[in-house]
Amino acid sequence: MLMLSSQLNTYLVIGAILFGFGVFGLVRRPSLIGMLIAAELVLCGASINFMAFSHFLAPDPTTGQIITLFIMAIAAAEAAIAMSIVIAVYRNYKSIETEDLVELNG
Amino acid sequence: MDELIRILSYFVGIAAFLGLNLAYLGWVERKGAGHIQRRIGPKDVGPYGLLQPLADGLKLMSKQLVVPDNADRLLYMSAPVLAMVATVILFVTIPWGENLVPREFDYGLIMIFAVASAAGLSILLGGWASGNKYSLIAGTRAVSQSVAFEIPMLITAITIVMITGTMNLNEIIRSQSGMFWNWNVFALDKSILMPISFLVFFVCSMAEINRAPFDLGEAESELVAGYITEYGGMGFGLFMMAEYGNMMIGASLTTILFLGGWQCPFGLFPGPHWFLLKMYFLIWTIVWIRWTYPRTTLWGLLNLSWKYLIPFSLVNLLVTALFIKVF
Amino acid sequence: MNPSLFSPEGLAGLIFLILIAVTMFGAVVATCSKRLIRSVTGLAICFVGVAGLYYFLNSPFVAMMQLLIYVGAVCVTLAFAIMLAEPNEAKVARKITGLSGGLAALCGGAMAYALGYAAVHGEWMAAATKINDGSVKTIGVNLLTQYSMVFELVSIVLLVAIIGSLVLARQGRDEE
Amino acid sequence: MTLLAQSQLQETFELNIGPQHPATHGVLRVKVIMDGEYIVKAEPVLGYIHRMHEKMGENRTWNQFWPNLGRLDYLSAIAYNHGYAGLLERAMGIEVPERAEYIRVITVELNRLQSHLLWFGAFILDLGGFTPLMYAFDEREQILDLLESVTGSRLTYCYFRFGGVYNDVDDDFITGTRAFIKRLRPQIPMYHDLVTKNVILMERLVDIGHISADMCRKYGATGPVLRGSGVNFDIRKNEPYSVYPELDFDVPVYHECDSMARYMVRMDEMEQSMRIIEQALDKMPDGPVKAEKAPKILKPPKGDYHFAVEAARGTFSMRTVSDATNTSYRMRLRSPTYSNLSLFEEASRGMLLSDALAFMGSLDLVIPEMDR
Amino acid sequence: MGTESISGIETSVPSSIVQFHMLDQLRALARANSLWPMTFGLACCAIEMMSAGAARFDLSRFGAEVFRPSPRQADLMIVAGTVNKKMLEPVKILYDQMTEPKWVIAMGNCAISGGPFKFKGQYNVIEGVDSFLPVDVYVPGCPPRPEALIEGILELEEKITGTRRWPRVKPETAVKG
Amino acid sequence: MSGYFSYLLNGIKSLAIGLKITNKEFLTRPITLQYPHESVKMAPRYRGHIELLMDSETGTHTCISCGMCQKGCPSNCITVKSKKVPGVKGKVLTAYILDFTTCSLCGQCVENCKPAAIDFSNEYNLASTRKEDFVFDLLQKLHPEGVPEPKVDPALLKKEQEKIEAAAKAAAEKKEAAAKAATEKEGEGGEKAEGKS
Amino acid sequence: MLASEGLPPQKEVVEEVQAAEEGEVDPKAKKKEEEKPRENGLLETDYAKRGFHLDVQVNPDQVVRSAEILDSEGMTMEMVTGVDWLKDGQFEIVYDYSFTGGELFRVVVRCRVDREKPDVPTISEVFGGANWHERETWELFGINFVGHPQLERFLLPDDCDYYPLRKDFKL
Repeated sequence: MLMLSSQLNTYLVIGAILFGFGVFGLVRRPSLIGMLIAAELVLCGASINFMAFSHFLAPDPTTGQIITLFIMAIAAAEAAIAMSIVIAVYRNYKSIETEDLVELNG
Repeated sequence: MDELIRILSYFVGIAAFLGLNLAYLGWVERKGAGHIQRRIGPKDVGPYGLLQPLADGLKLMSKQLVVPDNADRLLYMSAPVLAMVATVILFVTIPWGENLVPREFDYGLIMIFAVASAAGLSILLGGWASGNKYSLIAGTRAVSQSVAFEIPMLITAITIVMITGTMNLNEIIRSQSGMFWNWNVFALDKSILMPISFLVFFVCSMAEINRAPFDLGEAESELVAGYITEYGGMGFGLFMMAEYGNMMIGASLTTILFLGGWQCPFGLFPGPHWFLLKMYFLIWTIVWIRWTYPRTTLWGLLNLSWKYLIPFSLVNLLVTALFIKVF
Repeated sequence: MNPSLFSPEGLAGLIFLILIAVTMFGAVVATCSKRLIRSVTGLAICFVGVAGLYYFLNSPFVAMMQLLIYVGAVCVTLAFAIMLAEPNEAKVARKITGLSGGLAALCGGAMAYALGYAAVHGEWMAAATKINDGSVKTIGVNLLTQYSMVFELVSIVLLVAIIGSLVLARQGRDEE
Repeated sequence: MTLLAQSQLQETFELNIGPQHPATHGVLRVKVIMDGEYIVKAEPVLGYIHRMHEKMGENRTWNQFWPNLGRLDYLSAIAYNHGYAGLLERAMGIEVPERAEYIRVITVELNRLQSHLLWFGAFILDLGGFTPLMYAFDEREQILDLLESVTGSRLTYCYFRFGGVYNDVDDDFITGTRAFIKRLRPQIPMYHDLVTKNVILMERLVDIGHISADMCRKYGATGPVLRGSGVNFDIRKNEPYSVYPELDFDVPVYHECDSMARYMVRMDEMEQSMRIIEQALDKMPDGPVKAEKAPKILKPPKGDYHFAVEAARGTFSMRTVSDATNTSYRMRLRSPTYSNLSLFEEASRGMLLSDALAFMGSLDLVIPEMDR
Repeated sequence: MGTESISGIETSVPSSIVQFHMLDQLRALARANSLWPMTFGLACCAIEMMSAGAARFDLSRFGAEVFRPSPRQADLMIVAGTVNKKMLEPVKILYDQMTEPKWVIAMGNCAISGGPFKFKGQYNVIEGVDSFLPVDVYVPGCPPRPEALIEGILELEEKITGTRRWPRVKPETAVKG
Repeated sequence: MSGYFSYLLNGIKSLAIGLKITNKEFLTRPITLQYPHESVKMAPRYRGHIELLMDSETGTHTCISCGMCQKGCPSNCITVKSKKVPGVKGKVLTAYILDFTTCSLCGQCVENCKPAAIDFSNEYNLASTRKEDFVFDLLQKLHPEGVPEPKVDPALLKKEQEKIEAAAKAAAEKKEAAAKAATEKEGEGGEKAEGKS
Repeated sequence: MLASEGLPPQKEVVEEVQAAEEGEVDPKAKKKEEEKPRENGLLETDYAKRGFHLDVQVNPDQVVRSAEILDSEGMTMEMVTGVDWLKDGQFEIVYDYSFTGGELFRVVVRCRVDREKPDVPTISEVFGGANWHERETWELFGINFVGHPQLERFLLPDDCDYYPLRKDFKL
């Protein structure tokens, strides 16, 4: 048990579980922010996979790290944009629950 | 096993040092405020009022714990602990002396920023969980302020990293060895704008830890007691201790980056005493400033950040890059 | 094979286990709690755990960046967003417990199972040699050489994000 | 629903400042409706320290009403004493000996000095600076000592009597006052260095809290608030009473109409008060301090009487309706800050919360005087 | 430590609970030396309260200068001024918001009994805050000098700890005039 | 642009001046008067609560119990109790009760006092855990060891006694006369009444 | 700064206002008797004795007009108050005006209303500062200012139902 940290599979499974939680949350959460949180979890699971593969398998261990950094940048940008969208939506609809936003369809 | 003992002994040492400092910084602040204001300050509780922090601590611990009605109980209780934990973690990387580092860490500088930014979350949570409008406003104010000042602070820190080529705090100090003109604050040969960048960093660190004149989070005359309005007893005590802890971190970081850490000004007997001397001097300056100036407004503060500090730090970054390339 | 619990390796292993627990706990809180603010707290806890995992993957720089960006920036932004517009989620949560909750659990479970199965049973070939040690220096060099184009693109994305969010968030104020 | 979310539904939210709040200096309550950090409406609510002074005026004899004057505006109590003394002296035609008038002027101006000093400290405290308050209190204690040696009290003076003052001043007081003025003179430039020129303070006061002269007129604002809006009006000059016509002093007027102007008016008034005190000390003649023919039993003839004085915060005027008995039929006290605050609701619209509180501080409120 | 004080504590603690005399005393001492008042000024006496905190008198010598604006952090409510019917509710709320242990000082005659505003036919003033608050120490005067407030706080410390650590001052007059 | 920098420089200069001033104050001695250890001497005119003045000639107060102070007091905090003692001129003070908790220290009582029997004390540091401590009997305060008996003037006593005797005598005579008249009347009345019944 | 800063000196102001006021005086009220309620019209102008230069009594419906005239002259509303003349069965509402633009000049405008039906129009439209004064007068006397935007409890607690400054007030 104590040697888990040196096995690739551990990280992959953790990544998979986080990804699963993310998907679960994305489907379950009724509100925009809740979905955003779940999406962050999905991204996080993916990053762990990248990091693990790059550490254990790739010839150049920097690749995974750089991709993870890019993911972080994207996530931050996503959070900022999503927050402003949330606020804009809230201003107009007084709600950020997805089922109240059906007007967006047309 | 040795490593374990080392870690444990440092843990105990840091806890003792921290506890003593956090308690007595309050005393220093009150006593200093007293003398600045033509009065004595704590005096009758123990000799020179030295037992005052003890009395305060005991009293705060024996106060009733109240969770306000419309507070989020769990978050309300955990926010001060979170603030304190983040502060204590920060001390892990501070190199008090050349060999007196709890954990020498190659990314110490970035770690301090990372954990400090996480501490901002605790203020926000505390303010939100109190269920009080004043706390909420104050919490959002405090966080937006520390986010705004993180930018120039990071940029200034990057210039130092560019000069020294490392993020290891001990390495940064080692690179400033020798006489005091080798300190980064006077290192005009590395970048002509170094003193200004020192000022920028110091001001930012003051704003980052929500100290007067940037204490909008606790703006007493506007928001009662800010994000700690609903906290009594030890919750309040923990927030105060976290504030003093952050003050120490801010002062230590400035000391490390600009004033040569444990280096002696004249190249003699470097050691922790120099570090502490410089750190306490900066802390005293922060206290001194607090009792001299009125408070700024949120807009004045953001103006300062956007109009002065960020341009200056950017120019400084460019000039430093130029110096590194040219010389 | 198993080292003693009190050797440095054993301790590290223990810490690793704790980190996994923290991550999982955070993820559970982030997805299952009723109040969004607690979800964000859970997310922050999860990220702290993940940062620890990164540290074990020999990339402390990324771990620190994970803390700085995810906990210090993303979570704070989310918390702000929640304070500005928290929906009454408890009300909606009641409606969806039945079918959609099960559906969500099914989706998530299936995904996790598939990925985990692939991970455990996949044949992963380790590279013969490492061409560098993955230090910050090499990251920096690679960023500015091999990945410079991506780097620039990400910068543009960030810039666009800043401008876009400013424009979006300011819309309501324009009338004043 | 969070509080902010609730407020977002109405785009605004309500914030209740007071009745116990550090910024209100007493028990004023301000109901604020805010949009973000901007004030949509700020409505002061009074009455938390309403103490029935006007009712007491109808119940107590003329002489028994004296202690109330000290408790109306406890910071410029002597000026209020002066108003009451002047009212009945006008009604009954009592001549006041000259020495008494000079003593009155000296004590009133000393009192004005201490009031402005306290305001100065408290105002900076509103803005978050703590130290100037202590310095101001230090100087203020000197004045209180001087006044205590004459009147016997530190705050709620009850020193004047119809036709004079309670007792004569001694030489210690005169030399002490001179020494004090000598001591205070260099302190005021120090305050300017420490506070007025401070860039943070300038940011917070300049162009904040604009009140036009016309708004002052509509709301009946007086005192430094009016003079900070560029109107040269001071009861001491415009409706001279006591021995003010014989003393040479200026009325500081600033035309910027902002918080800084009101601040500067008060700071300059301190200088002028010192000038007045010095002159009065020089000119003070010997003689009795109480009118010899002051009647023991006071029954002013029927009718309305009105008397106004310049207190530290503006025009304090008293109006009484006498029905020729030993109590007043109706006693009306017009307190300056009551009118000064009434413009707050209009003037604070659209301000930032922190600016509005700074603006409120610049109005120099004393709540018990407002509530009466 | 006198035996009286210990017996005083004994009476206040149920006998079934295990008692730690020294600890109780220490706690009482800590509380007595760190009385943080609430920023709560009502009228004239509030100015004298500020004076007591200011340079000349300096309450901070006894650790009591930390005027907390929030009732949650305050130990001591100094009712400095007249409480009227409209203010009654807020004062009660503020007192309830303070965390235990808490004390009340009624400063000035208005707070003690309505003071000069107590007259026949009055319609608005509460005649003494002890009618709705458990007042610990009364400081009379109109307004009391700052020394009197300090004396009140020392009196309260005596009440908490059971002993008086400070000398008592007998008033004297400068020069008999 | 020059405005930008000059503003900045002026700002920094002003801040530095502020620091200089507070530093100077930090280095000067505090002015605090440490109250319980050292105490201020009250000004002679300081208005504490009122007290009865000790008259060095008589060894007691000079109050004549006229009640002017009580009448003049705006807040009814003075109650003067007196009684008549044979052999003493005027009324003798038995209790002078001051309810200090309603006093406003206006000085009307001192001003109204014709014989100048009361004056302000210099008690400035009163505090107690009991409200009743501030209802003073000033007479008790003046003579803590017991109020001395009022000095009886023998001449006056004699005069008074004579007067009393005379009065008693007159009264007795009157009574006698009245009784006589009454009995006479009664006799008549009684008869009448009897007659009626 | 004041719009009226260039006003002629005091004497002419007196005459102007006087003229304006006299034009409105109720013509039927002319006789003067001692122990009766005072009649409408110009009453007294002895400053040294009374403390005001001009004392005018008007009808309730003329109050607003008088305020407008004084406003156009650049006068300041200093206070509004009431007096309860229990014996006459009347309330008197007193408006104090003064001139802050130059030499001081005080005007008192009064009007009397029946105690049973104390209605008087508000001048808070003309002088914003009258808002609070009228509110207070309403609260303490029960004089109803018709058209006032906010006649709510002000100094007294919200739940009290008495008018403490009325002469027949007993708690």
